[in-house]
Amino acid sequence: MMAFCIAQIPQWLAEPGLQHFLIISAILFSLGLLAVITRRNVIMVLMGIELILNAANINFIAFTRYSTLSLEGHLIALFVIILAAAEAAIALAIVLNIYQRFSTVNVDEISTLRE
Amino acid sequence: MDLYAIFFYFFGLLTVASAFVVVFARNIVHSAFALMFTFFGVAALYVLLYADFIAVTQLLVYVGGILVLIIFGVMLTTKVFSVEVKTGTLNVLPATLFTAIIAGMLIFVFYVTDWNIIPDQEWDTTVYGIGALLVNDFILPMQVAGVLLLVAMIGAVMMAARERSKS
Amino acid sequence: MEFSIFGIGILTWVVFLPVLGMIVVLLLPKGSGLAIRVTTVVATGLQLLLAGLIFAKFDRSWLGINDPESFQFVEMYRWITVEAVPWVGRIEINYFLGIDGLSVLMVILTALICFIGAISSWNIERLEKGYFALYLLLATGMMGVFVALDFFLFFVFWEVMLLPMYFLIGIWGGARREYAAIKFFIYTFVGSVLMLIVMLALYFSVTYVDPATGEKVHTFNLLMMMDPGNYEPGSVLFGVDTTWRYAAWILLFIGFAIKIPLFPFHTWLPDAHVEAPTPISVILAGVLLKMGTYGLLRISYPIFPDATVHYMYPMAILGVISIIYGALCAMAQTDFKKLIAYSSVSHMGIVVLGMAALNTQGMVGAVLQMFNHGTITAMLFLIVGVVYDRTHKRGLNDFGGLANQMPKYTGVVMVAFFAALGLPGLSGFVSELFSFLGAFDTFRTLAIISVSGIVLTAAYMLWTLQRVFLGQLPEQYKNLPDLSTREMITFVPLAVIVIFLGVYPAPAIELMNASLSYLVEVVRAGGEFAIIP
Amino acid sequence: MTSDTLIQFALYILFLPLLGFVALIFFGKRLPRQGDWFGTGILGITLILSFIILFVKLISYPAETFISQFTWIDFGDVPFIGPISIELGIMLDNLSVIMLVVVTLVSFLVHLFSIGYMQGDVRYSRYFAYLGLFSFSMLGIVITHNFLMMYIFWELVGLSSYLLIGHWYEKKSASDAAKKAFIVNRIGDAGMFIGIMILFVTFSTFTFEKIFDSIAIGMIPFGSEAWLTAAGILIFCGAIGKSAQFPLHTWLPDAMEGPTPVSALIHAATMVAAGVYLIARTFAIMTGDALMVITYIGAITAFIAATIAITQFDIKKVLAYSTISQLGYMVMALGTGAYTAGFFHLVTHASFKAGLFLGSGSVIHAMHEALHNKHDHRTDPQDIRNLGGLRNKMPITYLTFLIFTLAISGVPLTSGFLSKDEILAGTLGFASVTGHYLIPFIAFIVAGMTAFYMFRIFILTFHGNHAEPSRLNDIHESPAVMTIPLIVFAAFSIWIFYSFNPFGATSGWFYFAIDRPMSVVPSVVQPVAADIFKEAVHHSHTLAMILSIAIAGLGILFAFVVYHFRKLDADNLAKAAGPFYNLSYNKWRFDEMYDKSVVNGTMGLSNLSAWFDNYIIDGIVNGSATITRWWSKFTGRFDNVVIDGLVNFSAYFTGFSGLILRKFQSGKVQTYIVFVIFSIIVFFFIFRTF
Repeated sequence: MMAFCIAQIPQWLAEPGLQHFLIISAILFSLGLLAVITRRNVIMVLMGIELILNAANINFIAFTRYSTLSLEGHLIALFVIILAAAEAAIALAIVLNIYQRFSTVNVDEISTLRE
Repeated sequence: MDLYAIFFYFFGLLTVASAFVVVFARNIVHSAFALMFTFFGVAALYVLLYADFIAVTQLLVYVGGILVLIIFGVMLTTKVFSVEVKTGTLNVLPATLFTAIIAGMLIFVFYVTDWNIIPDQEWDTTVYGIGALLVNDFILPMQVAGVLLLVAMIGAVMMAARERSKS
Repeated sequence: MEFSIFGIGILTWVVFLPVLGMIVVLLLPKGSGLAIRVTTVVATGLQLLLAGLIFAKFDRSWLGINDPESFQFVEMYRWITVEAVPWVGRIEINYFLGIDGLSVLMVILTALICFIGAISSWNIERLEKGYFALYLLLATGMMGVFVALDFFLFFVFWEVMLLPMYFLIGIWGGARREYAAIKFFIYTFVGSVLMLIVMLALYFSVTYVDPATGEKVHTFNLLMMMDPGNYEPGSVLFGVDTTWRYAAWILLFIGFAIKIPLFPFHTWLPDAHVEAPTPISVILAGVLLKMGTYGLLRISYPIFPDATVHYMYPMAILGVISIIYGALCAMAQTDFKKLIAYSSVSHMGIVVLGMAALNTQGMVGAVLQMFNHGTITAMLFLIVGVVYDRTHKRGLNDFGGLANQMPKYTGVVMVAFFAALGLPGLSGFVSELFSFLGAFDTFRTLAIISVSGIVLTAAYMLWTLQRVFLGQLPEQYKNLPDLSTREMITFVPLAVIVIFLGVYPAPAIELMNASLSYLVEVVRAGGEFAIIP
Repeated sequence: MTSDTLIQFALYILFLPLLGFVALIFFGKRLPRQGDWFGTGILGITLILSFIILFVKLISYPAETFISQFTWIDFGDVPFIGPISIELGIMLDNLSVIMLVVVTLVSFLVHLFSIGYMQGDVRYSRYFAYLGLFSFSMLGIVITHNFLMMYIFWELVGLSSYLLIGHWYEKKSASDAAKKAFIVNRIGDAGMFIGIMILFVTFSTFTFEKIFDSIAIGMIPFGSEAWLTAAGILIFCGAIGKSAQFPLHTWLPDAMEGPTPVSALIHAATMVAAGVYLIARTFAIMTGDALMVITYIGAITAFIAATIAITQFDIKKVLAYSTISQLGYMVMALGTGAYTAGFFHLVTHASFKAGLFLGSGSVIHAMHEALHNKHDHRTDPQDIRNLGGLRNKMPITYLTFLIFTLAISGVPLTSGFLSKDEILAGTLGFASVTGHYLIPFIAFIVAGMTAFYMFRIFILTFHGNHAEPSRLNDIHESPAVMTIPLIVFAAFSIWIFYSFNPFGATSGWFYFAIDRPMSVVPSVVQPVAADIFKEAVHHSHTLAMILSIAIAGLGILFAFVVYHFRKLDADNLAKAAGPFYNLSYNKWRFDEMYDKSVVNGTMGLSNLSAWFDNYIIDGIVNGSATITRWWSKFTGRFDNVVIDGLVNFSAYFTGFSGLILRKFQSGKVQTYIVFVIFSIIVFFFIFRTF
């Protein structure tokens, strides 16, 4: 099966289908994940999260377009966007409070809850 | 290579590149701005996928709302002098390794599985479909989303108010 | 044959009368020494009376041994029934008493010895309430063993007898009493453990169809165990001459041999006797030693006739060794009680020899010897008691010339000593005669060897008589008082029995003739019997 | 006088002494004169009754035997054997009737004598009680009709001899002698018991009658003659023990420790004769070989005892050895087949030997009194070297003693001559038939020696001058109650009571009453046939008489030469005899031999077994106890170290691993996410399907 896929790569590249969108979302997801893990700054972590959510939306929309998932994919994407907004708002409010209190936004320095 | 492919590769590349910048930028302000481009790229992809209403919402909410919030966040928390803008990283090596493996896995899976592709169909605007679904099948999530947003707002306001009383 | 007083069978009365006495003794206030002693004597006296009644009403012609109809004074009540025990079904243990020719003599002996023991323990001072209570419990235990026909009940009484004995030796004994008591207890306990194993094996092999419900029920009933028909085909002890049956017989034999005591297992006896107080060693020698041989006759012989015939010769050899070895050891002792203990080993060897001969004269001789040895050795220990109470010394060389100082006492001693060495005209001779006649009939050379035993017995008995009673009287014993009336009461009945049974033993022999002949037939039928030169 | 009155009289004779014994034991002290006349009276009655039985039996019922028996124990129908029942009872035939008279006569006279002899003894009444017991058991032996009762009374006789020998038990030597007597007898009885067992096992009865009849019809023990011979010899063992024959004779000389009348009664006339009586009673079942063994044992005993008697100095020891020798004579006679002669010698010997003992008793009694007056307790009244010259001081004792000595040495006109002559004729006849000439040779030599040693003590005690002349005037004749028995015995030692012709006993009433019983033994092992034997005896009768008179005369002459006329000095004669003298003087060292071998052997064995018992068997028991204790200690320690160790280790391990794992819980969310991703990757690879 592997041999079959490699032979058709040039022709595959020509017309972007479902798989291409999935690959882009995969890349976006990994980068978001990378950001969440490696960055010490809380806001960077938030950005990472936003990237991950977008990757997810791309998948939903791609499936609605290419596969059997009807318009519901769009609706889910919509709700994801709504929630992302709410989440970003609250997150930032928290971050500001932390910043106010601890004057730092680095994740590993905020460790008062940990003994 | 029809037009569709060209647009796809262009916007795809845009999104991925800006995502790279977001992640690997030393300066947090640069990554914030790079984020904007990422959102635009994504919205473009939605258009390519005939999801017009979602593309617009994307633009409105993400670029208009969330991005602005993040930038506020950045600006408020990075005193140009005390907190150096450069953000540090921790245990980078294992994280990048694992993320690369995850990406490889996902790409491999997406590439290998033969999806259930349905033949093309005529796409026209999806707004009416979305609207009908919203008020018929998804009426409960709609309301809950509404309540949620309200709660989020009150929460944000509460935290902000407490800030002033303390300082 | 039924006989009950106030609705309760006479055997239950005989067994549990001492327990009533014990309860009364326990209720009495601490200080009332006399009342305690009187209750004990009355209880054992009544028991003796009942034993006399049994002797009178006993029907000599009934056979007993293994056919349930011909046991006398039978009492059978359901005692323990446990329903539906997993993979075993119903467990049924019944309170089954009965006597036949074999056990009637033992019942009379136990009653007599307990009565005499009660009188002779008159001057026990320490913790008298505890002493007499335990004494009566011991009496019940012993009597129970001789009348129980259910293996479980037999085993319970066997253990009930063991405990008070341990305390009686352990608390009221002599210098090394703890060692002796523990040794006695553990030794006998090992024996009873072996017996328990065989009991369980038998229990699981024997079943009988319950007439009411028609289901197969396991049972402890000895008489059921004797009938080969009741054995489950696949069970452990099924069949004839199987190695399991031999193993079971050997285990039982070891268990009982410890009690007899037989040659290799006898070392507990001298210690137990030396340390036990006089009345207790009277009981120990008078009755306890008979349980071993009685057990063999009641359980091993009828249930495993094939194994009995198979191991007849080794058993006889052990008997002969006991006779010779016991006599030789007795000759080398310097302690009066130890000497008599070893003489008991020798006399019980004669019982085993008689039993192993598997013919009527041998069997009658053996059971009569059990009875005679009981009475004679009881007298011997009472004699030691008399001397020990006066001088607190037991060494044979500490005394001399007591004959002219205590004439009545010497008269009694003469009767006891000459009965012990088997002088004709006294009971010891009659039973030895028949045991040797029986033994001679089956194993000639063994009987000839064991006859040398009577010469050895004569030697050490007369030597003891000479060292203690003849010769010069040491001055410190110038004022030793002769026998008191109480002591005379303990001696006279025994002396009368010893002389009467010596002259005319028919009443005792008639009692057991039928049963023992029948036992011989049962055992001989079990295996192929061979006359060994 | 019908037969059942005879039986009744016999029962009275048997049980009267027992009554006497019981009465004297319990009420001895309270009876007048402590019951001595009471005991003697009882024996007097039994004597009269037995005389009556003797005359009635011999005159009106010479050939019958009266038996009355009762069932002692009935075993019913014994499996595999058939009905067994044991009967006890009495039997009166000529043999037992004569023995009755002998026993009661001697017993009565000894009772009479003891009244004088035992005056003032500390246990006077008990002495007479024991005499009564002895008489009862001896009479029991005489009139029993079965082996079992014979064995019972056999042991009772042993018991009463034990009690009487040990009468003065303050002396250790007396109690030792009594113990020795009883044990040696017991050894003999054990042999007899085995013999009886052999017979009982085959015939399942003890009665003589039944056993003799069943052997006659061919039933023999275990189907072989060898066992019948064995049974015969084993029963003879009982006789060896009781009549002090060769291997078991050492107890009789020691038994002289008892009072002299006891020696007279028991160790001269009755008890020791019981062995001979037993052989006579069971003569019918004795096979040829058994009789041969009996003959030789008798001969050896006679010879040994005679040689020892020559050199002894204690008067009672000499008489004791002479008794053993005479018993050997009787046994030899029975063995050779001279049945009536043997039994006749028993009867005559009873009277003169009892007389001899009583004579020596009265001498000792007199000497004792003399020494007592002199308060000299050192010199031994029994040693003949301290005696001498009592002839005119004690005339009656002297005369009766002379008659007894003549009788025992077989001088004509005495009863001893009649019986000894018959025996010598018998031995000659036996030799001529069977060729064993050693037997008559020994018989004649012993006859000579007997004459020599008897006259030796006679001369040394009565003739010559007294060792201590000052003592002579204190010695005087014993009182009447002691001399009357002597006179009666002297009378019975004359020939007239037994047969009118002083030289031929066979014509007397005795030979008419007693004759040799038919042997029931199967023909192949028959002893010498009766008629051939009688024929041979008749031939050698005259030769035997001449020879016996000659040898007796020689013996007497030699004794006079050495001791009366002092021609040859006794001491240098002893030196000349050298080793033989020492051998004889030390009683052939039997006692030492037995002590070393049997007695020390048993004692050694008993100590060994006691040691074995204490250390080996008890060792094993205690050893097992220590091993169990050690094992429990080991398990205790094992339990602490190993199992506890494991428990502690596991606790420690948990703590340790907890410490390590705590590090992972660092509180950094991002590290958790890294773990999550890591595990996703791992799961992906685990469940991959490509």
